[in-house]
Amino acid sequence: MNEIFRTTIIQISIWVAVAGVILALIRGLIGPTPADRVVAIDSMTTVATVIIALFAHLFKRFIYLDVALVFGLLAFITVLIIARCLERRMI
Amino acid sequence: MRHIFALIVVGTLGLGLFYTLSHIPFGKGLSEVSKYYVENAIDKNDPHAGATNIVTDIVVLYRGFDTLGEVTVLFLAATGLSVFFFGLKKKEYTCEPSLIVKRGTGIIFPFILLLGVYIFVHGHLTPGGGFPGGVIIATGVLLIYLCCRDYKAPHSLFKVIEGSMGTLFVIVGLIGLIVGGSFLFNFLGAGKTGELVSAGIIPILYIVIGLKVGAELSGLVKDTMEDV
Amino acid sequence: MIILNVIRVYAGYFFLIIGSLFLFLGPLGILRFPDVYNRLQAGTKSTTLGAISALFGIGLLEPGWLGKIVILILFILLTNPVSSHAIGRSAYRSKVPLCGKSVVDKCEEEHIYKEAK
Amino acid sequence: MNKIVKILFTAVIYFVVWILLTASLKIEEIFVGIIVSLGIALFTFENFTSKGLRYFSPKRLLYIIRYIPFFLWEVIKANFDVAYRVIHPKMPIKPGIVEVKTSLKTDTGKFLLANSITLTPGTLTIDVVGDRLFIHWIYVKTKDIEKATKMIPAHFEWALKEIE
Repeated sequence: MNEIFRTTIIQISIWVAVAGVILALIRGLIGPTPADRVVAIDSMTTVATVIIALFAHLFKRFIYLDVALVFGLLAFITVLIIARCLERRMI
Repeated sequence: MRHIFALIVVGTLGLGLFYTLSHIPFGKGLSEVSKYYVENAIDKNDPHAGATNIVTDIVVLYRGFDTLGEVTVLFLAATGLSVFFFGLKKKEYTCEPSLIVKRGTGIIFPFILLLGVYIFVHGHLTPGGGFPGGVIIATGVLLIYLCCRDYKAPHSLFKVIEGSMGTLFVIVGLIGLIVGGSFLFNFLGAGKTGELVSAGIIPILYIVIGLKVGAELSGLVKDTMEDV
Repeated sequence: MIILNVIRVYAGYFFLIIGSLFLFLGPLGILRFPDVYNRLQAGTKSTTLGAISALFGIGLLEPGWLGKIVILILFILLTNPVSSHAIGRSAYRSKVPLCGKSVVDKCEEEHIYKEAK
Repeated sequence: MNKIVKILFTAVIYFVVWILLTASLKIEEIFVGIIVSLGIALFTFENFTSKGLRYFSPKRLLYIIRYIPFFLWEVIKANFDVAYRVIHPKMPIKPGIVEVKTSLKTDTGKFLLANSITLTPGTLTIDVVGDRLFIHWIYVKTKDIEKATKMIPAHFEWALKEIE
Protein backbone atom coordinates (compact mmCIF):
# COMPACT_ATOMS: atom_id res chain seq x y z
CA MET A 1 0.00 0.00 0.00
CA ASN A 2 2.72 2.42 1.08
CA GLU A 3 4.77 1.50 -1.98
CA ILE A 4 1.85 2.24 -4.33
CA PHE A 5 1.36 5.64 -2.65
CA ARG A 6 5.05 6.47 -3.11
CA THR A 7 5.15 5.55 -6.80
CA THR A 8 1.92 7.45 -7.45
CA ILE A 9 3.27 10.64 -5.88
CA ILE A 10 6.52 10.40 -7.82
CA GLN A 11 4.74 9.65 -11.08
CA ILE A 12 2.48 12.67 -10.58
CA SER A 13 5.55 14.87 -9.99
CA ILE A 14 7.25 13.48 -13.08
CA TRP A 15 4.19 14.12 -15.26
CA VAL A 16 3.81 17.69 -13.98
CA ALA A 17 7.49 18.36 -14.72
CA VAL A 18 7.15 16.77 -18.18
CA ALA A 19 4.23 19.13 -18.87
CA GLY A 20 6.60 21.98 -18.01
CA VAL A 21 9.18 20.63 -20.47
CA ILE A 22 6.53 20.51 -23.20
CA LEU A 23 5.49 24.13 -22.54
CA ALA A 24 9.13 25.22 -22.80
CA LEU A 25 9.48 23.18 -25.97
CA ILE A 26 6.58 25.09 -27.54
CA ARG A 27 8.34 28.38 -26.72
CA GLY A 28 11.54 26.95 -28.21
CA LEU A 29 9.70 26.11 -31.43
CA ILE A 30 7.87 29.44 -31.90
CA GLY A 31 10.43 31.74 -30.21
CA PRO A 32 10.93 34.69 -32.55
CA THR A 33 14.62 35.31 -31.71
CA PRO A 34 17.52 32.90 -31.02
CA ALA A 35 17.68 34.25 -27.46
CA ASP A 36 14.12 33.01 -26.81
CA ARG A 37 15.08 29.53 -27.89
CA VAL A 38 18.14 29.54 -25.61
CA VAL A 39 15.96 30.60 -22.66
CA ALA A 40 13.66 27.67 -23.41
CA ILE A 41 16.60 25.26 -23.63
CA ASP A 42 18.02 26.57 -20.35
CA SER A 43 14.90 25.91 -18.33
CA MET A 44 14.19 22.64 -20.16
CA THR A 45 17.56 21.24 -19.11
CA THR A 46 17.10 22.28 -15.48
CA VAL A 47 13.72 20.54 -15.39
CA ALA A 48 15.23 17.49 -17.11
CA THR A 49 17.96 17.28 -14.46
CA VAL A 50 15.29 17.09 -11.76
CA ILE A 51 13.35 14.50 -13.77
CA ILE A 52 16.44 12.27 -13.87
CA ALA A 53 16.78 12.61 -10.09
CA LEU A 54 13.08 11.71 -9.71
CA PHE A 55 13.62 8.61 -11.84
CA ALA A 56 16.57 7.71 -9.61
CA HIS A 57 14.20 7.78 -6.66
CA LEU A 58 11.47 5.87 -8.52
CA PHE A 59 13.81 2.99 -9.40
CA LYS A 60 15.80 3.27 -6.13
CA ARG A 61 19.12 3.57 -7.99
CA PHE A 62 21.70 5.82 -6.30
CA ILE A 63 23.98 5.89 -9.33
CA TYR A 64 21.42 7.68 -11.52
CA LEU A 65 22.19 10.85 -9.52
CA ASP A 66 25.63 10.84 -11.19
CA VAL A 67 23.84 10.97 -14.54
CA ALA A 68 21.80 13.97 -13.34
CA LEU A 69 24.95 15.77 -12.18
CA VAL A 70 26.82 15.21 -15.47
CA PHE A 71 23.73 16.18 -17.50
CA GLY A 72 23.35 19.41 -15.55
CA LEU A 73 27.03 20.25 -16.05
CA LEU A 74 26.93 19.64 -19.80
CA ALA A 75 23.71 21.68 -20.13
CA PHE A 76 25.32 24.61 -18.28
CA ILE A 77 28.32 24.53 -20.61
CA THR A 78 26.05 24.31 -23.68
CA VAL A 79 24.08 27.39 -22.65
CA LEU A 80 27.25 29.38 -21.90
CA ILE A 81 28.73 28.52 -25.30
CA ILE A 82 25.58 29.43 -27.24
CA ALA A 83 25.30 32.70 -25.30
CA ARG A 84 28.93 33.53 -26.13
CA CYS A 85 28.31 32.84 -29.82
CA LEU A 86 25.28 35.18 -29.83
CA GLU A 87 27.40 37.85 -28.16
CA ARG A 88 30.13 37.65 -30.79
CA ARG A 89 27.67 38.58 -33.51
CA MET A 90 27.41 42.11 -32.07
CA ILE A 91 30.19 44.01 -33.82
CA MET B 1 10.84 25.14 -50.01
CA ARG B 2 13.94 24.49 -47.95
CA HIS B 3 11.82 23.92 -44.86
CA ILE B 4 9.60 21.39 -46.61
CA PHE B 5 12.64 19.54 -47.94
CA ALA B 6 14.19 19.46 -44.45
CA LEU B 7 10.90 18.22 -42.98
CA ILE B 8 10.73 15.40 -45.54
CA VAL B 9 14.33 14.33 -44.86
CA VAL B 10 13.90 14.38 -41.08
CA GLY B 11 10.54 12.59 -41.29
CA THR B 12 11.98 9.84 -43.50
CA LEU B 13 14.93 9.38 -41.16
CA GLY B 14 12.67 9.23 -38.12
CA LEU B 15 10.32 6.70 -39.72
CA GLY B 16 13.24 4.53 -40.83
CA LEU B 17 14.77 4.65 -37.35
CA PHE B 18 11.46 3.77 -35.73
CA TYR B 19 10.86 0.89 -38.19
CA THR B 20 14.36 -0.54 -37.68
CA LEU B 21 14.33 -0.26 -33.91
CA SER B 22 10.87 -1.77 -33.56
CA HIS B 23 12.03 -4.89 -35.43
CA ILE B 24 15.02 -5.61 -33.17
CA PRO B 25 14.14 -8.57 -30.93
CA PHE B 26 14.97 -6.67 -27.76
CA GLY B 27 15.31 -8.81 -24.66
CA LYS B 28 14.08 -12.01 -26.35
CA GLY B 29 16.66 -14.81 -26.73
CA LEU B 30 20.38 -14.20 -26.68
CA SER B 31 22.87 -15.05 -29.37
CA GLU B 32 25.74 -17.47 -28.66
CA VAL B 33 28.26 -14.70 -27.96
CA SER B 34 25.91 -12.81 -25.65
CA LYS B 35 25.15 -16.02 -23.75
CA TYR B 36 28.88 -16.59 -23.18
CA TYR B 37 29.38 -13.04 -21.91
CA VAL B 38 26.34 -13.04 -19.63
CA GLU B 39 27.13 -16.41 -18.06
CA ASN B 40 30.80 -15.67 -17.46
CA ALA B 41 30.53 -12.05 -16.41
CA ILE B 42 28.01 -12.87 -13.70
CA ASP B 43 30.11 -15.76 -12.35
CA LYS B 44 32.17 -13.98 -9.72
CA ASN B 45 34.75 -16.75 -9.36
CA ASP B 46 35.94 -16.06 -12.86
CA PRO B 47 38.90 -13.65 -12.97
CA HIS B 48 37.24 -12.02 -16.01
CA ALA B 49 34.70 -10.25 -13.80
CA GLY B 50 34.26 -7.99 -10.82
CA ALA B 51 32.59 -4.80 -12.04
CA THR B 52 29.06 -4.04 -10.90
CA ASN B 53 27.66 -4.15 -14.43
CA ILE B 54 28.22 -6.50 -17.33
CA VAL B 55 28.87 -3.75 -19.84
CA THR B 56 32.00 -2.56 -18.01
CA ASP B 57 33.27 -6.14 -17.79
CA ILE B 58 32.80 -6.66 -21.51
CA VAL B 59 34.24 -3.30 -22.55
CA VAL B 60 37.41 -3.49 -20.45
CA LEU B 61 38.20 -7.16 -19.89
CA TYR B 62 36.84 -9.08 -22.87
CA ARG B 63 37.30 -6.33 -25.41
CA GLY B 64 40.15 -4.32 -23.90
CA PHE B 65 42.10 -4.59 -27.11
CA ASP B 66 39.31 -2.71 -28.90
CA THR B 67 39.58 0.03 -26.28
CA LEU B 68 43.26 0.40 -27.19
CA GLY B 69 42.14 0.78 -30.79
CA GLU B 70 39.55 3.41 -29.85
CA VAL B 71 42.13 5.43 -27.94
CA THR B 72 44.41 5.24 -30.97
CA VAL B 73 41.62 6.44 -33.26
CA LEU B 74 41.00 9.39 -30.94
CA PHE B 75 44.72 10.20 -30.93
CA LEU B 76 44.81 10.13 -34.73
CA ALA B 77 41.74 12.37 -34.94
CA ALA B 78 43.24 14.91 -32.53
CA THR B 79 46.54 14.93 -34.42
CA GLY B 80 44.77 15.31 -37.75
CA LEU B 81 42.71 18.22 -36.48
CA SER B 82 45.76 20.01 -35.11
CA VAL B 83 47.49 19.56 -38.46
CA PHE B 84 44.39 20.93 -40.17
CA PHE B 85 44.33 24.02 -37.94
CA PHE B 86 48.08 24.66 -38.18
CA GLY B 87 48.80 28.10 -39.58
CA LEU B 88 45.14 29.07 -39.84
CA LYS B 89 44.25 32.58 -38.64
CA LYS B 90 41.47 32.44 -36.06
CA LYS B 91 38.67 34.96 -35.65
CA GLU B 92 39.22 37.33 -32.75
CA TYR B 93 36.71 37.65 -29.92
CA THR B 94 35.42 41.18 -30.28
CA CYS B 95 33.87 41.66 -26.87
CA GLU B 96 35.14 41.07 -23.38
CA PRO B 97 33.50 38.16 -21.50
CA SER B 98 31.30 39.17 -18.60
CA LEU B 99 32.80 39.50 -15.12
CA ILE B 100 30.15 37.29 -13.58
CA VAL B 101 30.67 34.45 -16.04
CA LYS B 102 34.44 34.77 -15.54
CA ARG B 103 34.24 34.55 -11.75
CA GLY B 104 31.59 31.80 -11.80
CA THR B 105 33.71 29.70 -14.11
CA GLY B 106 36.73 30.30 -11.92
CA ILE B 107 34.85 28.99 -8.90
CA ILE B 108 33.37 25.97 -10.64
CA PHE B 109 36.44 24.82 -12.65
CA PRO B 110 38.23 22.82 -9.89
CA PHE B 111 34.99 21.06 -9.03
CA ILE B 112 34.57 20.02 -12.66
CA LEU B 113 38.05 18.48 -12.50
CA LEU B 114 37.07 16.74 -9.24
CA LEU B 115 33.89 15.38 -10.84
CA GLY B 116 35.85 14.07 -13.83
CA VAL B 117 38.32 12.29 -11.58
CA TYR B 118 35.44 10.87 -9.51
CA ILE B 119 33.78 9.53 -12.66
CA PHE B 120 36.83 7.64 -13.90
CA VAL B 121 38.06 6.42 -10.52
CA HIS B 122 34.62 4.90 -9.85
CA GLY B 123 34.32 3.57 -13.40
CA HIS B 124 33.79 -0.03 -12.29
CA LEU B 125 31.08 0.86 -9.75
CA THR B 126 28.99 3.45 -11.61
CA PRO B 127 27.86 3.85 -15.23
CA GLY B 128 30.80 6.20 -15.84
CA GLY B 129 34.23 5.21 -17.06
CA GLY B 130 37.36 6.50 -18.65
CA PHE B 131 35.90 8.23 -21.69
CA PRO B 132 33.15 10.24 -19.90
CA GLY B 133 35.61 11.32 -17.19
CA GLY B 134 38.10 12.53 -19.77
CA VAL B 135 35.40 14.43 -21.65
CA ILE B 136 34.29 16.19 -18.45
CA ILE B 137 37.87 17.29 -17.73
CA ALA B 138 38.15 18.63 -21.29
CA THR B 139 34.91 20.61 -20.90
CA GLY B 140 36.46 22.28 -17.87
CA VAL B 141 39.39 23.40 -20.01
CA LEU B 142 36.93 24.58 -22.68
CA LEU B 143 35.11 26.72 -20.07
CA ILE B 144 38.37 28.40 -19.05
CA TYR B 145 39.12 29.15 -22.69
CA LEU B 146 35.66 30.68 -23.19
CA CYS B 147 36.10 33.07 -20.30
CA CYS B 148 39.75 34.16 -20.34
CA ARG B 149 40.86 35.46 -23.69
CA ASP B 150 44.58 35.31 -23.04
CA TYR B 151 44.73 31.95 -21.28
CA LYS B 152 47.51 29.62 -22.42
CA ALA B 153 47.04 25.95 -21.62
CA PRO B 154 50.08 23.86 -20.53
CA HIS B 155 50.34 22.10 -23.86
CA SER B 156 53.57 20.23 -23.17
CA LEU B 157 52.04 18.80 -19.97
CA PHE B 158 49.12 17.44 -22.03
CA LYS B 159 51.56 15.80 -24.45
CA VAL B 160 53.55 14.21 -21.59
CA ILE B 161 50.43 12.82 -19.87
CA GLU B 162 49.05 11.52 -23.16
CA GLY B 163 52.24 9.72 -24.17
CA SER B 164 53.02 8.22 -20.78
CA MET B 165 49.44 7.00 -20.28
CA GLY B 166 49.40 5.36 -23.72
CA THR B 167 52.60 3.55 -22.83
CA LEU B 168 51.20 2.51 -19.44
CA PHE B 169 48.14 0.95 -21.08
CA VAL B 170 50.35 -1.23 -23.27
CA ILE B 171 52.60 -2.13 -20.29
CA VAL B 172 49.58 -3.30 -18.25
CA GLY B 173 48.48 -5.37 -21.22
CA LEU B 174 51.94 -6.88 -21.62
CA ILE B 175 52.13 -7.81 -17.91
CA GLY B 176 48.88 -9.70 -18.45
CA LEU B 177 50.43 -11.40 -21.46
CA ILE B 178 53.43 -12.53 -19.41
CA VAL B 179 51.50 -13.61 -16.30
CA GLY B 180 48.30 -15.05 -17.72
CA GLY B 181 49.13 -15.82 -21.31
CA SER B 182 46.82 -13.30 -22.98
CA PHE B 183 47.01 -9.57 -23.66
CA LEU B 184 45.24 -7.57 -20.88
CA PHE B 185 44.74 -10.67 -18.71
CA ASN B 186 43.16 -9.70 -15.36
CA PHE B 187 46.18 -10.65 -13.25
CA LEU B 188 44.90 -9.03 -10.04
CA GLY B 189 41.78 -11.16 -9.65
CA ALA B 190 38.17 -10.09 -9.27
CA GLY B 191 38.15 -9.09 -5.60
CA LYS B 192 34.96 -8.30 -3.69
CA THR B 193 32.34 -6.69 -5.92
CA GLY B 194 31.25 -3.19 -4.88
CA GLU B 195 34.47 -2.14 -3.13
CA LEU B 196 36.66 0.62 -4.53
CA VAL B 197 39.70 -1.65 -4.71
CA SER B 198 38.24 -4.53 -6.68
CA ALA B 199 37.72 -5.80 -10.20
CA GLY B 200 41.46 -6.23 -10.78
CA ILE B 201 42.86 -4.11 -13.57
CA ILE B 202 39.60 -2.31 -14.50
CA PRO B 203 40.22 0.73 -12.21
CA ILE B 204 43.84 0.98 -13.35
CA LEU B 205 42.86 0.88 -17.01
CA TYR B 206 40.06 3.39 -16.46
CA ILE B 207 42.37 5.85 -14.69
CA VAL B 208 44.86 5.50 -17.55
CA ILE B 209 42.16 5.94 -20.21
CA GLY B 210 40.56 8.85 -18.36
CA LEU B 211 43.81 10.81 -18.05
CA LYS B 212 44.74 10.05 -21.65
CA VAL B 213 41.37 11.07 -23.11
CA GLY B 214 41.25 14.17 -20.88
CA ALA B 215 44.70 15.32 -22.00
CA GLU B 216 43.97 14.51 -25.64
CA LEU B 217 40.67 16.37 -25.79
CA SER B 218 42.12 19.31 -23.84
CA GLY B 219 44.85 19.54 -26.45
CA LEU B 220 42.17 19.45 -29.13
CA VAL B 221 40.26 22.27 -27.39
CA LYS B 222 43.50 24.25 -27.21
CA ASP B 223 44.11 23.75 -30.93
CA THR B 224 40.66 25.00 -31.87
CA MET B 225 40.42 27.92 -29.44
CA GLU B 226 43.89 29.45 -29.43
CA ASP B 227 45.32 31.81 -32.02
CA VAL B 228 48.08 30.05 -33.88
CA MET C 1 10.96 7.76 16.56
CA ILE C 2 8.32 6.27 14.28
CA ILE C 3 6.40 9.55 14.33
CA LEU C 4 9.55 11.43 13.31
CA ASN C 5 9.97 9.02 10.40
CA VAL C 6 6.38 9.55 9.26
CA ILE C 7 6.80 13.33 9.45
CA ARG C 8 10.02 13.10 7.43
CA VAL C 9 8.39 11.02 4.68
CA TYR C 10 5.33 13.24 4.38
CA ALA C 11 7.48 16.39 4.38
CA GLY C 12 9.42 14.78 1.53
CA TYR C 13 6.22 14.21 -0.47
CA PHE C 14 5.13 17.80 0.24
CA PHE C 15 8.43 19.23 -1.04
CA LEU C 16 8.25 16.99 -4.13
CA ILE C 17 4.78 18.22 -5.08
CA ILE C 18 5.60 21.89 -4.41
CA GLY C 19 8.81 21.60 -6.41
CA SER C 20 7.16 20.00 -9.41
CA LEU C 21 4.46 22.69 -9.37
CA PHE C 22 7.12 25.39 -9.59
CA LEU C 23 8.88 23.42 -12.32
CA PHE C 24 5.60 23.65 -14.23
CA LEU C 25 5.06 27.36 -13.50
CA GLY C 26 8.48 28.44 -14.84
CA PRO C 27 7.90 27.17 -18.40
CA LEU C 28 4.33 28.54 -18.25
CA GLY C 29 5.84 31.97 -17.57
CA ILE C 30 8.28 31.46 -20.44
CA LEU C 31 5.31 30.81 -22.70
CA ARG C 32 3.17 33.73 -21.51
CA PHE C 33 5.53 36.68 -20.97
CA PRO C 34 6.05 39.14 -23.82
CA ASP C 35 9.84 39.48 -24.29
CA VAL C 36 13.14 37.67 -23.67
CA TYR C 37 14.05 39.43 -20.41
CA ASN C 38 10.70 38.78 -18.71
CA ARG C 39 10.81 35.17 -19.86
CA LEU C 40 14.29 34.87 -18.39
CA GLN C 41 12.99 36.13 -15.04
CA ALA C 42 10.23 33.52 -14.91
CA GLY C 43 12.47 30.73 -16.19
CA THR C 44 15.37 31.27 -13.81
CA LYS C 45 13.54 31.88 -10.55
CA SER C 46 10.84 29.26 -10.80
CA THR C 47 13.04 26.45 -12.08
CA THR C 48 15.70 27.18 -9.45
CA LEU C 49 13.33 27.00 -6.48
CA GLY C 50 11.42 24.11 -8.05
CA ALA C 51 14.62 22.10 -8.54
CA ILE C 52 15.86 22.86 -5.02
CA SER C 53 12.54 21.92 -3.46
CA ALA C 54 12.08 18.68 -5.42
CA LEU C 55 15.68 17.57 -4.80
CA PHE C 56 15.32 18.35 -1.09
CA GLY C 57 12.18 16.24 -1.06
CA ILE C 58 14.10 13.32 -2.57
CA GLY C 59 16.82 13.87 0.04
CA LEU C 60 14.23 13.64 2.83
CA LEU C 61 12.76 10.45 1.40
CA GLU C 62 16.20 8.81 1.03
CA PRO C 63 18.45 10.09 3.85
CA GLY C 64 21.42 8.09 2.56
CA TRP C 65 21.51 10.16 -0.63
CA LEU C 66 21.73 13.51 1.12
CA GLY C 67 25.40 14.13 0.25
CA LYS C 68 24.96 13.97 -3.50
CA ILE C 69 21.63 15.83 -3.26
CA VAL C 70 23.42 18.69 -1.47
CA ILE C 71 26.03 18.76 -4.27
CA LEU C 72 23.26 18.90 -6.90
CA ILE C 73 21.43 21.71 -5.04
CA LEU C 74 24.61 23.78 -4.67
CA PHE C 75 25.43 23.18 -8.33
CA ILE C 76 22.01 24.38 -9.51
CA LEU C 77 22.12 27.36 -7.14
CA LEU C 78 25.53 28.38 -8.52
CA THR C 79 25.05 27.76 -12.24
CA ASN C 80 21.46 28.81 -12.92
CA PRO C 81 21.89 32.56 -12.25
CA VAL C 82 25.21 32.56 -14.12
CA SER C 83 23.73 31.04 -17.27
CA SER C 84 20.67 33.28 -17.15
CA HIS C 85 22.89 36.34 -16.79
CA ALA C 86 24.93 35.16 -19.80
CA ILE C 87 21.77 34.75 -21.88
CA GLY C 88 20.43 38.16 -20.83
CA ARG C 89 23.66 39.91 -21.67
CA SER C 90 24.04 38.20 -25.02
CA ALA C 91 20.39 38.95 -25.85
CA TYR C 92 20.97 42.64 -25.13
CA ARG C 93 24.18 42.66 -27.15
CA SER C 94 22.56 40.98 -30.13
CA LYS C 95 19.99 43.82 -30.02
CA VAL C 96 16.87 41.96 -29.00
CA PRO C 97 14.39 44.80 -28.31
CA LEU C 98 12.45 45.24 -25.07
CA CYS C 99 8.70 44.73 -25.28
CA GLY C 100 6.28 47.61 -25.84
CA LYS C 101 5.20 47.80 -22.21
CA SER C 102 8.71 48.75 -21.04
CA VAL C 103 9.07 52.12 -19.35
CA VAL C 104 12.82 52.75 -19.10
CA ASP C 105 16.07 51.52 -20.69
CA LYS C 106 19.19 52.91 -19.01
CA CYS C 107 21.48 50.55 -20.91
CA GLU C 108 20.79 52.49 -24.10
CA GLU C 109 22.70 55.51 -22.78
CA GLU C 110 25.77 53.43 -22.01
CA HIS C 111 28.71 54.24 -24.27
CA ILE C 112 29.69 50.68 -25.20
CA TYR C 113 26.26 50.10 -26.65
CA LYS C 114 26.24 53.48 -28.39
CA GLU C 115 29.44 52.62 -30.24
CA ALA C 116 27.89 49.39 -31.43
CA LYS C 117 24.91 51.17 -32.97
CA MET D 1 55.39 28.12 3.86
CA ASN D 2 52.49 30.40 3.07
CA LYS D 3 51.91 28.53 -0.18
CA ILE D 4 51.75 25.16 1.57
CA VAL D 5 49.10 26.44 4.00
CA LYS D 6 47.05 27.80 1.09
CA ILE D 7 47.23 24.48 -0.74
CA LEU D 8 46.19 22.60 2.38
CA PHE D 9 43.16 24.85 2.98
CA THR D 10 42.05 24.51 -0.64
CA ALA D 11 42.50 20.74 -0.46
CA VAL D 12 40.24 20.63 2.61
CA ILE D 13 37.41 22.23 0.59
CA TYR D 14 37.87 19.75 -2.26
CA PHE D 15 38.05 16.85 0.18
CA VAL D 16 34.68 17.79 1.75
CA VAL D 17 33.13 17.84 -1.73
CA TRP D 18 34.74 14.47 -2.54
CA ILE D 19 33.25 12.91 0.60
CA LEU D 20 29.80 14.29 -0.30
CA LEU D 21 30.20 12.86 -3.83
CA THR D 22 31.25 9.35 -2.80
CA ALA D 23 28.83 9.22 0.17
CA SER D 24 30.94 6.67 2.04
CA LEU D 25 33.63 6.77 4.72
CA LYS D 26 35.60 3.64 3.77
CA ILE D 27 39.34 3.90 4.29
CA GLU D 28 40.28 3.48 0.61
CA GLU D 29 37.80 6.14 -0.53
CA ILE D 30 39.29 8.61 1.98
CA PHE D 31 42.82 7.72 0.85
CA VAL D 32 42.01 8.26 -2.83
CA GLY D 33 40.13 11.46 -1.91
CA ILE D 34 43.14 12.93 -0.10
CA ILE D 35 45.42 12.20 -3.06
CA VAL D 36 43.00 13.63 -5.63
CA SER D 37 42.14 16.79 -3.68
CA LEU D 38 45.81 17.52 -2.97
CA GLY D 39 46.64 16.97 -6.63
CA ILE D 40 43.95 19.36 -7.87
CA ALA D 41 44.75 21.92 -5.14
CA LEU D 42 48.38 21.99 -6.32
CA PHE D 43 47.53 23.99 -9.41
CA THR D 44 44.22 25.68 -8.60
CA PHE D 45 44.87 26.97 -5.08
CA GLU D 46 44.84 30.64 -6.11
CA ASN D 47 41.13 30.42 -6.84
CA PHE D 48 40.01 30.36 -3.24
CA THR D 49 42.90 32.03 -1.47
CA SER D 50 43.70 35.03 -3.69
CA LYS D 51 43.12 37.29 -0.67
CA GLY D 52 45.14 35.15 1.73
CA LEU D 53 43.46 33.09 4.39
CA ARG D 54 40.95 35.81 5.27
CA TYR D 55 38.26 33.59 3.74
CA PHE D 56 38.45 31.27 6.72
CA SER D 57 38.04 33.87 9.46
CA PRO D 58 35.25 33.08 11.99
CA LYS D 59 33.54 36.46 11.49
CA ARG D 60 33.10 35.75 7.80
CA LEU D 61 31.73 32.27 8.47
CA LEU D 62 29.25 33.81 10.93
CA TYR D 63 28.04 36.24 8.28
CA ILE D 64 27.70 33.40 5.74
CA ILE D 65 25.56 31.44 8.20
CA ARG D 66 23.39 34.51 8.81
CA TYR D 67 23.12 35.26 5.11
CA ILE D 68 21.88 31.82 3.95
CA PRO D 69 18.41 31.82 5.64
CA PHE D 70 17.83 35.44 4.63
CA PHE D 71 18.73 34.57 1.04
CA LEU D 72 16.54 31.46 0.94
CA TRP D 73 13.58 33.45 2.27
CA GLU D 74 14.14 36.03 -0.49
CA VAL D 75 14.22 33.23 -3.11
CA ILE D 76 10.89 31.85 -1.83
CA LYS D 77 9.35 35.35 -1.89
CA ALA D 78 10.65 35.82 -5.44
CA ASN D 79 8.94 32.64 -6.56
CA PHE D 80 5.55 33.54 -5.16
CA ASP D 81 5.95 36.94 -6.81
CA VAL D 82 6.70 35.37 -10.19
CA ALA D 83 3.92 32.79 -9.76
CA TYR D 84 1.44 35.58 -9.04
CA ARG D 85 2.46 37.45 -12.19
CA VAL D 86 2.35 34.30 -14.33
CA ILE D 87 -1.06 33.09 -13.17
CA HIS D 88 -2.78 36.49 -13.06
CA PRO D 89 -4.79 36.76 -16.30
CA LYS D 90 -3.79 40.39 -16.97
CA MET D 91 -0.07 39.93 -16.11
CA PRO D 92 0.69 43.01 -13.95
CA ILE D 93 4.13 43.82 -15.38
CA LYS D 94 5.87 47.14 -16.04
CA PRO D 95 9.36 46.08 -17.14
CA GLY D 96 12.44 48.19 -17.75
CA ILE D 97 16.21 48.29 -17.34
CA VAL D 98 17.50 50.49 -14.49
CA GLU D 99 21.01 51.37 -13.36
CA VAL D 100 22.31 50.97 -9.80
CA LYS D 101 25.64 51.51 -8.07
CA THR D 102 27.42 49.04 -5.80
CA SER D 103 30.01 49.69 -3.12
CA LEU D 104 31.55 46.18 -3.35
CA LYS D 105 35.12 46.15 -4.63
CA THR D 106 36.18 42.55 -5.35
CA ASP D 107 35.10 40.34 -8.24
CA THR D 108 33.77 37.66 -5.90
CA GLY D 109 31.64 40.24 -4.09
CA LYS D 110 30.15 41.49 -7.36
CA PHE D 111 29.56 37.90 -8.47
CA LEU D 112 27.66 37.04 -5.28
CA LEU D 113 25.69 40.31 -5.46
CA ALA D 114 24.69 39.74 -9.09
CA ASN D 115 23.60 36.17 -8.37
CA SER D 116 21.59 37.27 -5.35
CA ILE D 117 19.90 39.98 -7.39
CA THR D 118 19.08 37.50 -10.14
CA LEU D 119 17.41 35.08 -7.74
CA THR D 120 15.37 37.60 -5.74
CA PRO D 121 12.00 39.23 -6.47
CA GLY D 122 11.54 40.76 -9.88
CA THR D 123 15.15 41.64 -10.71
CA LEU D 124 17.73 40.22 -13.12
CA THR D 125 21.31 41.41 -13.71
CA ILE D 126 21.90 42.18 -17.38
CA ASP D 127 25.42 43.63 -17.27
CA VAL D 128 28.17 44.79 -14.93
CA VAL D 129 30.36 47.75 -15.94
CA GLY D 130 32.84 48.82 -13.26
CA ASP D 131 30.81 49.53 -10.13
CA ARG D 132 27.54 50.01 -12.00
CA LEU D 133 25.00 47.22 -12.49
CA PHE D 134 22.29 47.21 -15.16
CA ILE D 135 19.23 45.47 -13.82
CA HIS D 136 16.09 44.35 -15.60
CA TRP D 137 13.18 45.03 -13.26
CA ILE D 138 9.85 43.35 -13.89
CA TYR D 139 7.86 46.10 -12.10
CA VAL D 140 9.79 49.38 -12.19
CA LYS D 141 9.11 51.40 -9.04
CA THR D 142 11.66 54.17 -9.63
CA LYS D 143 13.85 55.34 -12.50
CA ASP D 144 16.27 57.29 -10.30
CA ILE D 145 19.75 55.78 -9.74
CA GLU D 146 20.01 56.72 -6.05
CA LYS D 147 16.56 55.45 -5.12
CA ALA D 148 17.02 52.22 -7.10
CA THR D 149 20.38 51.69 -5.37
CA LYS D 150 18.63 51.93 -2.02
CA MET D 151 15.94 49.49 -3.10
CA ILE D 152 17.91 46.68 -4.81
CA PRO D 153 21.61 46.17 -3.93
CA ALA D 154 21.55 47.80 -0.49
CA HIS D 155 19.25 44.96 0.52
CA PHE D 156 22.18 42.49 0.37
CA GLU D 157 25.29 44.58 0.88
CA TRP D 158 25.17 44.54 4.71
CA ALA D 159 26.26 40.90 4.61
CA LEU D 160 28.18 40.73 1.34
CA LYS D 161 30.49 43.56 2.51
CA GLU D 162 31.83 41.21 5.15
CA ILE D 163 31.77 38.09 2.98
CA GLU D 164 33.48 39.41 -0.17
